[in-house]
Amino acid sequence: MGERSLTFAQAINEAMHLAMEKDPEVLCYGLGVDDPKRIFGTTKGLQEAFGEERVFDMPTSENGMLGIGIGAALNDMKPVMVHQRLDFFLLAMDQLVNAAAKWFYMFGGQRSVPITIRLMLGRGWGQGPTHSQNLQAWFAHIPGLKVVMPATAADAKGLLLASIFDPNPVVFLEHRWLHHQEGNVPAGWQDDVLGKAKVLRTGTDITLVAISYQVVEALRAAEVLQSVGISAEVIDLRTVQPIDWATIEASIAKTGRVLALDTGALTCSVSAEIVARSAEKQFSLLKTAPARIAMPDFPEPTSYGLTKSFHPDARNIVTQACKMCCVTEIEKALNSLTVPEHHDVPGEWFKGPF
Amino acid sequence: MGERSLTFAQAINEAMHLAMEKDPEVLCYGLGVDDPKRIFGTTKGLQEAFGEERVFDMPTSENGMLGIGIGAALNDMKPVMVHQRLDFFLLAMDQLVNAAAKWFYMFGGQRSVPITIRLMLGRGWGQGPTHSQNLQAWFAHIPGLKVVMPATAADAKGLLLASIFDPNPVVFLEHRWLHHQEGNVPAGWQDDVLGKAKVLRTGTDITLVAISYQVVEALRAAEVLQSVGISAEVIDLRTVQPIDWATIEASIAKTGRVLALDTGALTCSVSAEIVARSAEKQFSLLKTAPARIAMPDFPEPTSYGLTKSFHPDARNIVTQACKMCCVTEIEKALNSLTVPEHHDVPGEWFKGPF
Amino acid sequence: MKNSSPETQESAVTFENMNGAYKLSVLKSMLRIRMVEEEIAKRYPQGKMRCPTHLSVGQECVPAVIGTLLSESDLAVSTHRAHAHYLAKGGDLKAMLAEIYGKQSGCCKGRGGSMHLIDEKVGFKGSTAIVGNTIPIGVGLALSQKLRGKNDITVVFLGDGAIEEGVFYEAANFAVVKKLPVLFVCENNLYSVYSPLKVRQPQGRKICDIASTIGLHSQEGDGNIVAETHRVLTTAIDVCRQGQSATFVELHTYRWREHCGPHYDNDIGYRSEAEFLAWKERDPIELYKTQLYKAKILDAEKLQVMIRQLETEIQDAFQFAETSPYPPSEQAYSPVFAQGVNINIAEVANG
Amino acid sequence: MKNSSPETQESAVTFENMNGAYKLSVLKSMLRIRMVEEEIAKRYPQGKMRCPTHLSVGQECVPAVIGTLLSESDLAVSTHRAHAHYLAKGGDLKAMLAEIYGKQSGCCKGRGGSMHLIDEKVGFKGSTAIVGNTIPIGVGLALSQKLRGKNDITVVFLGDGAIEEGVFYEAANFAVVKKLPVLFVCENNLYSVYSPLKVRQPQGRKICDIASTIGLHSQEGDGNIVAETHRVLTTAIDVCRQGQSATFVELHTYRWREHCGPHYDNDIGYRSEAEFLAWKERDPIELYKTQLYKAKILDAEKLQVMIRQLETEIQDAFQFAETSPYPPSEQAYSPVFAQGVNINIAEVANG
Ligand SMILES: Cc1ncc(C[n+]2csc(CCOP(=O)(O)OP(=O)(O)O)c2C)c(N)n1
Ligand SMILES: Cc1ncc(C[n+]2csc(CCOP(=O)(O)OP(=O)(O)O)c2C)c(N)n1
Ligand SMILES: [Mg+2]
Ligand SMILES: [Mg+2]
Repeated sequence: MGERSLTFAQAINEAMHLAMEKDPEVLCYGLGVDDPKRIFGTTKGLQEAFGEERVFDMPTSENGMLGIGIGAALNDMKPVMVHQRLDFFLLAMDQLVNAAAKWFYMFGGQRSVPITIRLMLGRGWGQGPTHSQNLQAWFAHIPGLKVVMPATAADAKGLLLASIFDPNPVVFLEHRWLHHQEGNVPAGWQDDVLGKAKVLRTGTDITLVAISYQVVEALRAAEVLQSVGISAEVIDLRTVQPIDWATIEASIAKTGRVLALDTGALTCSVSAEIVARSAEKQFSLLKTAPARIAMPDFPEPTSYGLTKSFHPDARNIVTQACKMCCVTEIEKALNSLTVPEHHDVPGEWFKGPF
Repeated sequence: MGERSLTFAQAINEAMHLAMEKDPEVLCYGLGVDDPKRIFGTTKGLQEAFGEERVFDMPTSENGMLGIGIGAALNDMKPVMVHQRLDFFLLAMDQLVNAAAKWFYMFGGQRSVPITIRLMLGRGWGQGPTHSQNLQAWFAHIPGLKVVMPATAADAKGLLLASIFDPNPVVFLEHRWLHHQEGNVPAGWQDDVLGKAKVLRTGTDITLVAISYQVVEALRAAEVLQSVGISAEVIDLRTVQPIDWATIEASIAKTGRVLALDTGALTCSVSAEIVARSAEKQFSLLKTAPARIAMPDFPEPTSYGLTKSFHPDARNIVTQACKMCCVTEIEKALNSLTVPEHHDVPGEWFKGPF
Repeated sequence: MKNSSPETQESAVTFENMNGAYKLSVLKSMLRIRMVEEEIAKRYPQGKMRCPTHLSVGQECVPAVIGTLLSESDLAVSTHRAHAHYLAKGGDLKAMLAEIYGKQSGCCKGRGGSMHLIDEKVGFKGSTAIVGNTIPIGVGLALSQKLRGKNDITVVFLGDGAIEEGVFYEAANFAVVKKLPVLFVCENNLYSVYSPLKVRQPQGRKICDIASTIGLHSQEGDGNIVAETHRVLTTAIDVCRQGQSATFVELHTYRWREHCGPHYDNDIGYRSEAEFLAWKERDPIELYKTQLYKAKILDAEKLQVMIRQLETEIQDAFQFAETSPYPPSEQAYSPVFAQGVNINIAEVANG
Repeated sequence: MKNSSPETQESAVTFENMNGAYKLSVLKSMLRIRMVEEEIAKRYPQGKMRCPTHLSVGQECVPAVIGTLLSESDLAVSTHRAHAHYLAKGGDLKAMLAEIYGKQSGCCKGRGGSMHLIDEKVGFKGSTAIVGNTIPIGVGLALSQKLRGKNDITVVFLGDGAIEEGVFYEAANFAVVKKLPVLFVCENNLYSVYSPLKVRQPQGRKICDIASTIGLHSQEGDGNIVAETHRVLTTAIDVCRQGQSATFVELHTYRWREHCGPHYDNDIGYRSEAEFLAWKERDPIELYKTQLYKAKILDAEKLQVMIRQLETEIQDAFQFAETSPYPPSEQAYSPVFAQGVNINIAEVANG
């Protein structure tokens, strides 16, 4: 199986094609899955290849339409539901939490709900308070949901396939700033599993546990930290429910320092869970206080002016890691980080409006 | 102002009467607020005293009806919405999160949403997976919501008054097993503030940070811990958003040990936040690993057989606290705890069905 | 009775020319539901069924009739008040009672209780405790049936209160857009808990009219009269099964006992004793028995035999439930996730 | 045009006998909206308005007309596509543009952007970006108006897509149950993003019929023709203000430019250029101008003066927006909670 460079969005698209070819019971639906934009290209060609019965648009009825997917899943279909923004999906919490998450356990383990729900997380270009929420902590808090947050193109493909064919409800969270990122992606079918983290960079001084877009920032930070003598291990968590504690613990056992990096608001976040658990279980191994970097406990404002330093990035990671490792050359490290011209776009090619 | 013994439910009822008398713009609505049972007695006499315009039943339309309360609040009314189970309220997350929580910030601080939402948390007598969820962590995770969890009758009254007259949206969480608990409640108006914890018992060896019904268990545990020489400080958090960090930190500075007690599922819980923050900010003061006791990451099963040891209680607290304080007489301590005849009722008077 | 587009002929097989055995089977189903519910009511105060429990006494006609009209490959979902639907669809009585008692042998192994019933073997796909929650799920089942190209239908049981949930409107809209083989069966018993219709829905507005305007083939009828219920349901099922339209029926009926729990509660003030007595006069079982007596299909002896059979079955089932063991408490920590990979097609198609 | 119960007489004041000044004010309002939107479209590609932006070009008639029929104590809420509603209700143009530019002087101090507009001074209570989100909020505003016993009404602007949200059905139901003074104004522009009505709602089912069956006083009309829009809206407002019924109007219209953003997009395939051109033929402004010319209310010079006035106002406003400073980045951490205690009545009534 050769490797090709694909964008994250293309990798998602490839996974969808593979899944729908492999299994006629895979469906794909959601607002815009068959429109000219095809969900940032991720659903391209699906309706042409698999027909209008399996790939369809829907009314703006988020709760009802999730329930309909659940029903289909209870009769052995494997629906993939798509929302262009996670925020719209707040309308569907009853079906998600009271039905999908509980069905398998509550009905005595007889019947699970093999649905996958793709949610895009926004940020930048004035997405603002109701188009940018990163609520992975909500989903992770609910027993019975799997929650997947890929950071690379290869994982986008592998983990989406694993999600679709996982017998449980999976919330699959795609950060919009990852969609255009390129990476090597093996061709053809890929076997991956949910619940395994990946060590993307090994190190001995500090463990950076990152999710989704923060993996990009963590890798940038790790590079720079190297230059001031800090060897950072970067863990890409990949799924936040279940969390791969074994990988995290092994790393902390080695480094004695942990910094959790989140894209969600701080309080009761996934990063809170990682810090809490590390403190509880590995207290005596910790050389310094565990720490986390997450979004501030504020809605995301819209203005270019207000978002300037709103999203913590490699700079914050570098600063915090230096402090934790008692390295004083913070300014030196920061200076070697490149700063994009505009902080609110994933690349200069982005011109809005959405 | 004299003190009388009232139940928690009576205290709520008294607060509602006081609030509605004081301010004609206070409304009270929700399924059953005017029915014969009057929400476990908490809305007794309100419709008789304040009329059908201010106290009203509603259609089973949770999302719409929350939005309607928000609209009224935006025009200076102070609605108190009631749900007999938190679980029903999952239908209303869009209005709660995308409108109520964000309005003040997102519209430039011009207009806040003075609504109070009373949600009952269930447990016992087979409430089961969809009638017993304790989702305070969800609410605490959302910037812009205040989240109140009283544990005593006096606080039920004082904090409900403070919630109703707080200019922000408040989620007010009542544990059903507290409704019948009695306590001294000052008569008449009470001034209280949201965001202040209370030290219910002072101690020097370990800090128990408890919320809602876990305060009852913490106090039981503290009593028993005393008998094996452990002096436990019990903090009743009272509000989980904002959290009164000053009180928690002062206590930990004294005891060097913290055990957080939650009624919600473990992962990404309020107790995770407390442990994480303690580890981050007070690492060097901690004598032992911080810990938490919360619900397991499972839906609550219905069966009497399955719930036997499902809810962590004073026994678990005693065991954990002894371990943290290196006290070995755990058995002795546990033996002095009384065990109720049935584990699934708040008292033997309870005969179902709801 | 209102009959909205697409227009359909009445089903050829009317209730009147069904044979006596069939008619007796409907009676037996009604009696069975009544006797089970009454036995639960009798035993509930013993404190061994420790979960919220909603009885269908007075509402037996609709479930009993529809039960005889569905095949096992048809599917059904229901609500908090599901005992009757579960039994009528062929659900296992023992497993239901054991579930209410919280036992290992229960249909959910004790995890769900009275409000969560399931019997996959007979197509009873589940009842849940959140009002409206199973409505879209039923529509999704119908979607899967349509995609499979089979002739099966899904029945969604719901109450008059559930009509108020936006999810009903959303699910119904989609069912109409896609012409799904779903049949909504609304038992309008006038109340949602203690709330009468008038504080929840505009006075004079009919539920079946809302359904009809949404685009469902929609009818109403007297849900306490077997022949009428049969007529309405056969038409609806025909339309539905032939793929003409998603369908809706509103059947008027009345719950005798309290909303949740075993007692009568006409004394507490939300409804009058007189109203209750008027409906009790219209007991669906008594009305039907009278009809069958008149038609000489039933006589006192046949009835006695039937009742005795049912008594034995029911006592046995309670015995089973009461003597079954509780699940061991560690089973509370049974997996929340199903294991394995869920691939139907063995061949990897690509790559 | 459909007129459901309760029956009402047409408002005495018909559009035809309104005076010329009034008629010109409607034109000016329409032109103002058009010119603002076109100027946004022109400047958006400069990359200084950095937020999702939905324009109302082609849909100016409905907002312009209703704007002239409301008083300042009437309230309104709207959607993602709110510029026109905000302006017509009297919202501050400078504050709106500054908001779209993310400036400190914006109506939300830069926190909301194009989709979140507010002008409390004129009763524009807010627009939000989640489809359907403000619908129940508008009904709640109407509830508060009714409780206060004033004669005010609340207008809820919504699109044809928002009709599909269950919350519309829930909110409308409650408005009917309580006879609230709310007027739903649905601009049916045939699309929700790129999705035509037929994949979302049953073909042949009218939105105003759904509203009518729910119990709203319901009418439809051509939303590109001022006189008709005026007639429909005056009736609706009368019914609403007199407390006879919560009301609904469906007005047919068309969005010219892309769903979100400044461009035309008839080439990308979700709708045809021919469809667009047919609607462009029915440009509400051109149709109205022709009518006014014919009636000799308007002439080329008057129009020129009007346009020049508007140009000056609009250029000034853009100038204001572009030159206003961004909020300092620390303001991102402005309080999420309002301070203080919120007690209207100074006296403690008890204790
Ligand atoms: C979303 C939600 N809201 C409220 C409740 C509380 N509740 C339980 S049963 C019920 C009554 C529903 O009435 P209806 O649909 O007419 O069914 P019936 O009880 O009459 O059979 C209500 C409101 C609930 N379970 N779920
Ligand atoms: C709950 C929700 N679902 C989906 C979206 C994405 N969305 C934004 S605008 C829009 C179209 C709504 O159509 P309509 O109500 O007809 O308004 P129009 O854009 O035509 O003015 C959609 C689906 C959203 N913002 N909120
Ligand atoms: Mg009912
Ligand atoms: Mg539209």
